[in-house]
This record gives sequence, structure tokens and C-alpha cells, in this order.
Amino acid sequence: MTGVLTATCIAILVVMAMALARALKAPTVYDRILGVNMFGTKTVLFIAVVGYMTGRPDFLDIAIVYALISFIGMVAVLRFFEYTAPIE
Amino acid sequence: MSVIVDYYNYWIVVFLMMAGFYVVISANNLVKKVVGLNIFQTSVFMLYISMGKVSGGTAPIIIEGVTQYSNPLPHVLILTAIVVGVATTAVGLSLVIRIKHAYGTVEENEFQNEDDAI
Amino acid sequence: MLEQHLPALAILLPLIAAPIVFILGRSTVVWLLATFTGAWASIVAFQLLLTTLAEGAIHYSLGGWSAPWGIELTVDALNAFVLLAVTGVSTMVLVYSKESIAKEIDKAKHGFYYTAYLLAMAGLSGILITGDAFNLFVFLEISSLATYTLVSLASDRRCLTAAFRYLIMGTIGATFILIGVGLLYMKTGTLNMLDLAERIAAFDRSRTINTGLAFIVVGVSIKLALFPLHRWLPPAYTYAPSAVSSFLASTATKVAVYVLIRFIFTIFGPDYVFYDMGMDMVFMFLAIVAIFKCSYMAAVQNNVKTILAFSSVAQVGYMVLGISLVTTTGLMAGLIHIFNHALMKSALFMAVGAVFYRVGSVEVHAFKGMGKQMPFTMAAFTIAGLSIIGVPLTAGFVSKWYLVSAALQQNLWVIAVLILLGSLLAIVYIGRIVEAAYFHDVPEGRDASKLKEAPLLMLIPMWVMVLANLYFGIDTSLTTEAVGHASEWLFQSTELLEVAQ
Amino acid sequence: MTEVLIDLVLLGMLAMTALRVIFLKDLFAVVMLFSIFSFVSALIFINLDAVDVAFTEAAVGAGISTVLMLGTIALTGRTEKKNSHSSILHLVVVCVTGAALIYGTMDMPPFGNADNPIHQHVAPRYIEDSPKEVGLPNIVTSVLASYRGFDTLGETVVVFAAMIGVLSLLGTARPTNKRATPESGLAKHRVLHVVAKIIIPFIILFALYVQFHGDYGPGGGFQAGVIAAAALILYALVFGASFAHRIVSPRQLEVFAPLGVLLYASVGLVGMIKGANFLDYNVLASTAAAGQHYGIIIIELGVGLTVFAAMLGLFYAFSNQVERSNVQ
Amino acid sequence: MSILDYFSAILLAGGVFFSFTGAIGLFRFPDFFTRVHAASVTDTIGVILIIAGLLLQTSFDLNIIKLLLILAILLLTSPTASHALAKSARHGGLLTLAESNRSNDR
Repeated sequence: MTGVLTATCIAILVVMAMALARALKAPTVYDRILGVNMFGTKTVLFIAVVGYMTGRPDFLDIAIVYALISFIGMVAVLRFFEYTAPIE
Repeated sequence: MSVIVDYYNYWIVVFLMMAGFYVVISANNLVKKVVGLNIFQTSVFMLYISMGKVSGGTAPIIIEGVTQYSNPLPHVLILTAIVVGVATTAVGLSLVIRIKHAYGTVEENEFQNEDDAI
Repeated sequence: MLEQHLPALAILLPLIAAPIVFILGRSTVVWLLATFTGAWASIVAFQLLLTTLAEGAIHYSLGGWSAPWGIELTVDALNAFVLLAVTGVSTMVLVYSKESIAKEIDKAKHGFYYTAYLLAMAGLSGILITGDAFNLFVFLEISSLATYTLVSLASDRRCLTAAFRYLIMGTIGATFILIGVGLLYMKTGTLNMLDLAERIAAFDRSRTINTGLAFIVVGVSIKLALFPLHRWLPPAYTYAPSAVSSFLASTATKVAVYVLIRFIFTIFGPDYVFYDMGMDMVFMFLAIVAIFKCSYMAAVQNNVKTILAFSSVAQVGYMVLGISLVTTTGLMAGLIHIFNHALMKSALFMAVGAVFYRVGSVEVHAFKGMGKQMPFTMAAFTIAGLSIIGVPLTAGFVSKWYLVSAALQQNLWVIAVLILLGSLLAIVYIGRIVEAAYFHDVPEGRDASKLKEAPLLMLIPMWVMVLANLYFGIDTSLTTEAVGHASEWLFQSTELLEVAQ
Repeated sequence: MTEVLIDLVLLGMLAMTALRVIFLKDLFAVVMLFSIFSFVSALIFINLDAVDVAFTEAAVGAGISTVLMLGTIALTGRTEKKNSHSSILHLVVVCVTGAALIYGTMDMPPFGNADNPIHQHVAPRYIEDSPKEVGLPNIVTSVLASYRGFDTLGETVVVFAAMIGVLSLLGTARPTNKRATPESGLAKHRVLHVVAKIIIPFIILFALYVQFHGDYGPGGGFQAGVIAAAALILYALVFGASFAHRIVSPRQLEVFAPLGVLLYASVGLVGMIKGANFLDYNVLASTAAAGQHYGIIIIELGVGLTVFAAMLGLFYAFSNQVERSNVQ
Repeated sequence: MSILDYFSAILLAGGVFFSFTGAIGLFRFPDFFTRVHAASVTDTIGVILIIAGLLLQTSFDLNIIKLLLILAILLLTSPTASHALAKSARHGGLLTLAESNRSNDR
């Protein structure tokens, strides 16, 4: 089973790398935010899977914090930049 | 070869530190300076955490059936250092806001021209 | 019962007073409480000094955990001596603050001022007496954060950019120290200073330790404004409120010099730093350049606070020069100068603050005619200025005397001559101000009748400092005994001592 | 082997992000990338077994710092102007520093080796004896709160000092700002309103869990304080700061933060009165184990209180500035 | 591997597959609104499948609650964020591909 989890884990890493690539080089500022958001979600999953992979799933707390914080970050972006963000 | 296996982690961390350090000293915009400072400090934290790692060890929270734990002391030190980092960031950013109010700009070369520098 | 807790009390008094002051807000009670705390802390420091001189180093394990596992406070003659200077001067500046900040800081911010001041004091005391390398970093950051706040409290907008530059440089310095401590920890597995010293001595030339030394020295050099890393200091001291300049100039850089001494002598060992790494030459060169470059810069400025700020950088040069001579006498000179310079710089900045209180400007021409209008203030300024120059019967003479004799002991004639030449430059920049005060009349358009003597609450602390300058210039028994103990103890473990004598 | 692979990939991501930050001129993008940087470094911390650190880095670096930076650039403008002065000197300084560090690594103990001096001297006692001496499974909490409790007191004071600095610079937010209406929040996003209402109670519940579960798993007073502050920050972001002020007013925060520090210090003082050294918890109760337990619970509460008040106070001060500039 | 493990593996694989498609969509779709579509829809299904896969690995304890909490938070926040983002983009004046074509034709 560890093999499956490891494979999942690596696959999620690849998806994260793709989202990061989008965030690093984005056609519009919204694409950048989208990339960051996707990166955040995948990170949460990554932590959960790694927890099972290493056999210490009690660290899911960190995944919860990640999910919450990336949501708050997103809301902050919207709050401070909603109608001020020009298209690049 | 063994040199690379032994030290690759430290080398990349050094690279990150220097990237952050470069942003701090070369950026003209004060906000970017603060971001650079954060990157610099976070990389130093990584240096500490890397020291504490034991291969095959696990997080230092005692559970039954595990004998090999990573070193808890660097974790404690870095917890403190992270807090120090955010404190500095907050004070730095509020200075930036006040500078913007007072000078109308946060570009270092612009407000230096306004006041005769010592 | 309190005797056994003296080391902890030295830190805790200001540390606990700060939050209480913040809750109480902005009344006279706050000022009284802060001053009382400062005075108590000074008494504690004095008791600590007497105890260490009589009985040797005190070790205090926090939390009851013994040394390498828990954090230990270590008090010896060296840090008790510096602690006395820091707490004593801080208390006097606190007394002085009441009138001074009423003029210079918005009334709503007085609560912040006293809180930040006490936090800075707690941080500096913590740096001085902790025996743990990482704990030192934590207290360094407490004092730094409080200091940035204090600098930015002034009403001149330039204080903001000065504080920001200070923050960036200070944080880079602290992070360098953090890297250095991390490298040492990596090689030795401990953070306790004495334990570190023991384990570092066991290594025979390690690259990691060398790098750690380099990072710590650079980091501390930023903090103590050693030339050429001093660029943040003049604006910070110039645009900060006068009371803050007085506090910082007499404590913050002094504590940084202490940290340098502590790391070099206690942790790395002078043999390693000076013999193996050849740091003494680097320090000596930088110190000489600092003395001349910054004394020159001081001589050409028009803002008196800037003059004093550059003079501070130059005086730090004298302290580092003393250390770089690598003899007990040289180290004694450096240590005595830490103490004496705290006395004279605080008096000078207080006098400048008093002139600002009446005139509203700190340019040199604002001092014209002040000798008649504010006789006590200008007399204090002149005496403290003579002390900076190093005239006999003042404290400054004692430090210069030790410094010159240390140089002569080593047959470094050139250095001795350079020190005396540096004093000549000090005559120039102090002389300009004194001349303006006594040999010029109040400029036209300024109503001389309004320019009266500064309030008593400013004069008293100023004159306490001036009298201390004179006292420690005449009766040197306390200072020399303390620094004698300290430097002998610091050189205890080295072969250099025999070489030197 | 997987650990090494993950480590390498994550470090690679960090390197890419850091490089991009150097060259980007759009500050908004820089801050977004910084939040990614923080998240990824927290992942590295997890991978290197530092779960508590990862917890804090995620909450503080990616959360609080990012929100504060966003607030700042909302006020100061979004683009960095072209760098006018040459940066060759800077590059040289950085290269020299980096070279010194690389030189230093050549002699370091190998990465991850259990025989390194760092794992031999002080740490073994923490790992072996702390369950007996302090009585908690989470060694990090034991060391943080008991063995090195003085550092943590310092840390709490640092947070308090930051609050002092920010409030003195930006002014304290006053809830009497009449012009702040619900419009100042994200008024048009009805979905956000509903979701925020559902999720905020869970966040506060989770903060309490982290506060009291810190002895057994990752977490503790510091993280709990940040998370609780995050709940109110979310509330303030979605509904407007004036509504958040009604729940916890800035004035209350100015009392909570110093109270937390005093609570922490008073635990140490009680130890002193009972005849032991400062911060010695053993004497707080009849047995050493119980004393340690009480001591740690109370100081964690003090830390949590100060951190909650300071973090929220920082946010109030920043958002107050943003709202004021929007009104003008 | 038990039967539960097989199910779990299938769910995880499915989750990974959808995540991949979403990430590819992030690059391949022509305008921002279709990209949001690709990213957010697959995000949600990917999260559900992967968490479900992990749930099958869990013995009956606190971790189940935590996983469900993560699932709930992500299901609430991720679509909300995408929605708010798309709305802001619309408000900020971003056009879909069809609209920008039309305005170019005119």
C-alpha cells in the first residue's frame, strides 16, 4: 500500500509543480491567483497523503491549518484588490 | 558523490538565503525589501531544521514502537525565530506605510533625493 | 530572599514593568513607575557587581534545569560592570525624559514611549547577563524592536526612513548572528556559552567554526556600527527624539561591544580569533579608519546631533582598538571606555535635548549665545565635551590613558600617536559648538528673553552624569577594579597573556 | 529515498520561486509568490519532521505576514519602479557571503546522519527523559515551555513589542469610525458571507483544540493564538472591520496582550515565591509532574492570549489604514 | 493488500487523474474563465476522491473526523474562492474568448 501512497504523493507533487509554474508565469493576475489557489489545495492533499505514507496520520492538523490559511489569503487578496487589480 | 548526498540540502538552502539577501540589499522598493528579508530569514530557518533531521527518524512526538526521533531543539529555536521574524515584518511594514504617508513614495532613491542624506 | 534571584531580577524588573506601564497608559504615574523600576534595576546591578567582585561568577539556572539543557544566566565582573552602566544611565535618561518628550513626542504616544523604553532596557539587560547564545539572539530582537519604535516616535518625518534603515540593517545583523550561532550549534550540539567554549577549544581548525566566527563578527559589527557598517547610525541618532538618542548612544552600541567581547573572549577564545584567524589586524585597521573618518565627518556637520552621532561611531573605534591590542591593558581600556563613554555621551545628548527644548533647533548656529542664556546646560555640555576629548580629571582621560599605555606596552608608537591625533579632531568638533555657545551672541530675530535655563528635571540628570564624569575621572578605584577583574578573567585561558607581558 | 526525492523537488520549487521574486516588478505577484514560498518551506519542515515549525510557518508566514503585506501594497502601490542604481556591488556582497557559507558547509556533519554532534550532546536527554521529567509526549512542547521556557517568555515579549511598535506607528483603530458600513467588507460576495459564517465557528473550535492538544500533537499556545486571530481576521475581511470591532474591540486587545505577558511572568514569580528559581514549575504543585503540567498549561494560555491579541491588533491597525484611505 | 486497500488505490488513482486534467487545463484552455472552470471543477472531484481514498486507510479514530473536516473545509472554500475570483475578474473587465472575438470583429 505504501507504494500506492508514494505514487500518489509524487503525482500530487507534479500537479503542484504545474500550478506553481502557472503562478510564476501567468497571462493575467487572476491566473496567478488561480494558480496559487490550486497550489494551496494540492498542498493540503499532499500533507494528508504524506501523513499516511510515513505512518503518522495524526499530523492532519497541519493540513487543516493550510486549508484555512489559504482560504483566508484568498479572501484577503479579494478584499484588498478586488477592483484595483488591472489586467497585466 | 558522497559529498553531494551529504550536503545538497545545505547548498540549496544557502542559495535560497543568498537570493533573499540579494533582494534585501538591492531592491529599491521598501515592500520588496521586507519580502526579501522574510525569504532570507525563512531560509535560515531551513538551515536549522536541516541540522535537526535524522534519516529514518520521525517527528519528536513520542509514540509507541518508535525509537529514532529527529532532534527537537532546532525546532524549538526556530519556533521562536519565526515569531521574531513576523514581529520584525509587522513593524517594518508599518514603517513603510508611514513613509508612504510622509513622502508619497516608497522607492528608496526617490525619498533619499528629497532629504539631504547624511 | 531576593539575593539569590538577583540575576533574574535584573531582566525581570523592566520586563514586567513594561506591560503594566502599557495598561496604565499615559499619566505621570507611568513615568514614576518607570523611573522607580529603572532605579531598582540599577541597585540590583550594583549589588550584582559587588557580589561578583567579592565571590566570582554567579550562575542562575532558569526553570531549575541545569546548564546545557536549560537556559542559564551567568553574571561575572564583565557583564555586571556593563549592566551597571546601562541601567544607571537608562534611569537617568528616564528622569530626563518627562520634560524632554513632552516637547518632542505627541502626548498620545507617551505610553508607547515608556513601554518601548522599558522593553529596550529589558532586552539590553537580557543580552548582557544571559549565558545562552540563542537566548542572546531573542533579547537582541526585543531590544531592537523596541529601539526601532523609539526612533520612529519623533515628529520629524526623516525619523521614519532612519528607523526603516535601522530595521533593515539591524535585522540583517541579527540574522547573521543567527546563522553564526547555528553553525556553532551544528558542530558542537550545545548553545550554552561556557559549554560552547569548551567544545570549540577541542576542535583544531574547522571550516564551519571559522565561518560561524565570520558571520557572528559581521553581524555584531553591524549592531555596534563598526566602520564601514555604520551607515545606519548617524540618521537614527539624529532624527530620534533627544531622550532616545541619549539612551541609545549610551547603551545600545555599548551592549553590542560587550557581545563582541563575549563572543571573542569567552566563546571562541582570543588565541583562536587573534592568533589563528588574525582578526586583531582587521579590527585595528577598521578602528583607526573609523576614528579618523568619523571624527572628520563630525567636524564638518552642521547638525549637533549628527556631530555627536558620528562622534559615537568614532568612539566605538576606540573601544574596538582597545580590544584589538590583545593585552589585558588594552581590553581594560576598551571596557573602561564603554562605561565612560556612556556617561559622557548621555550628558552631551541631554544637553543638546535641553537646547532643543528651548530653541527648537539643533543646528550649530542655534547654540549661539547659549552660554549666557543657559549657563548650566552649556557648562554641562562643555565638561562632557572635555571628557570626550580626554582632558585630565575627566573620565575620558582615564580611558585614553589606558589606551595609550596599552599601545606603548606593545611598542606601537604609531597607534599611540594616532589616538592623540584623534583627540585633536574631537577638539575641533566639540570646540565649534562651545565656541558658538560662548563667543557669539544670540542671533538677531531670536528673542533672548525667552531663552532661559532648561527645566530642573532636565538639569538634574544631566548634572548627575557630568558629576559622574568628574568622579570617575578622579576616583578610578571602582572602574579599574571591575575591569581589571574582568579582563584578567577573560585572558585566563590563553597563552597570549604571557606573550603580552 | 522518497524523503530525499520530495525534499529535492520542494527545494527546487523554492529556488524557482525565489529567483522569480528577484526579477518580478509587480509587487502583488511578489507577495503571492512569497506566500507560496512560505507554504513550500512549511512542507519542507514537515518532510524534515519539524511538524510544530511547519504549523507555525504556515499560519504565520503564509497567513499573517501575507495578509499584512497585501494590506501594505494596497496602500503603497503595486509596482516597483525601475531600479536606477547599479547592483554589481550588491551582487559581489551576496556572492562573497554565499561563498563563505559554502566554504563553511564543506566541513559540516553530513545531512541526516544520526552520529552528528548535534544529536549526541544535549538532545538525547530531551528525547529520553522529558516524558518522565516533564510528562508530555510532544518533546517540542516540553523543551519550549519548560527547559527553554525563558526563550518562550522572550518570544512572547517580542510579539508584545511588535504590537507596541505597530500601534505607535499606525495609531490605534477606534471603533467609532461612523463611515465604516457593511459596504466596506466584501459586501457584494454573498457566497463568501454564507461560507464565512459557517466556517468561522469551526476555526475557533479548532483554535481551542490546538491550544489544549499542543501537549500531545503539533500545536500550542502560539499556533492557537494565530488561528483564533485568523478567524477574526476572516470575519473582518468579509464583513468589514467595524463589525469585528464589536466582537473584540481594539481597546480590549490593548489589555489582553500585556495581560498575557504578565500571566506568563507571574507563573515564574510564583515559582520564585515558593523558593525555587524563576520559571521552575516543579514547585507549583505537590508533585513535580503535576507542577510541570499546571505550569505549562498556564504559560501556554499566556502565550496564546498575547499572540491572539497582538496578531489581531496588528491586523486592525493595518486594515484601519486601508479603510481610511478608501474613505478619502 | 486487502480489498479495502484496492478500493482505496482506485480512488486515489482517480483523484490523481482528475487533478492532472485540471492542471493541464490550467495551461491549455484559451481564456481565463474556461481555465477557472477546468481548475475548480477538477479540484473538487480530486479532493473528494483522494480524501475518500485516505478514509479507507483509516482505522476508526479521531483522524476520520479530521479528514472529514478537511474535506468539508476544502469543499466549502475552494469553490467559493474560484467563484469570488471569477466574479472579481468579470468585474475587473476581463472578457471571455468569445466576447473578445466579437469585439474584435466589430
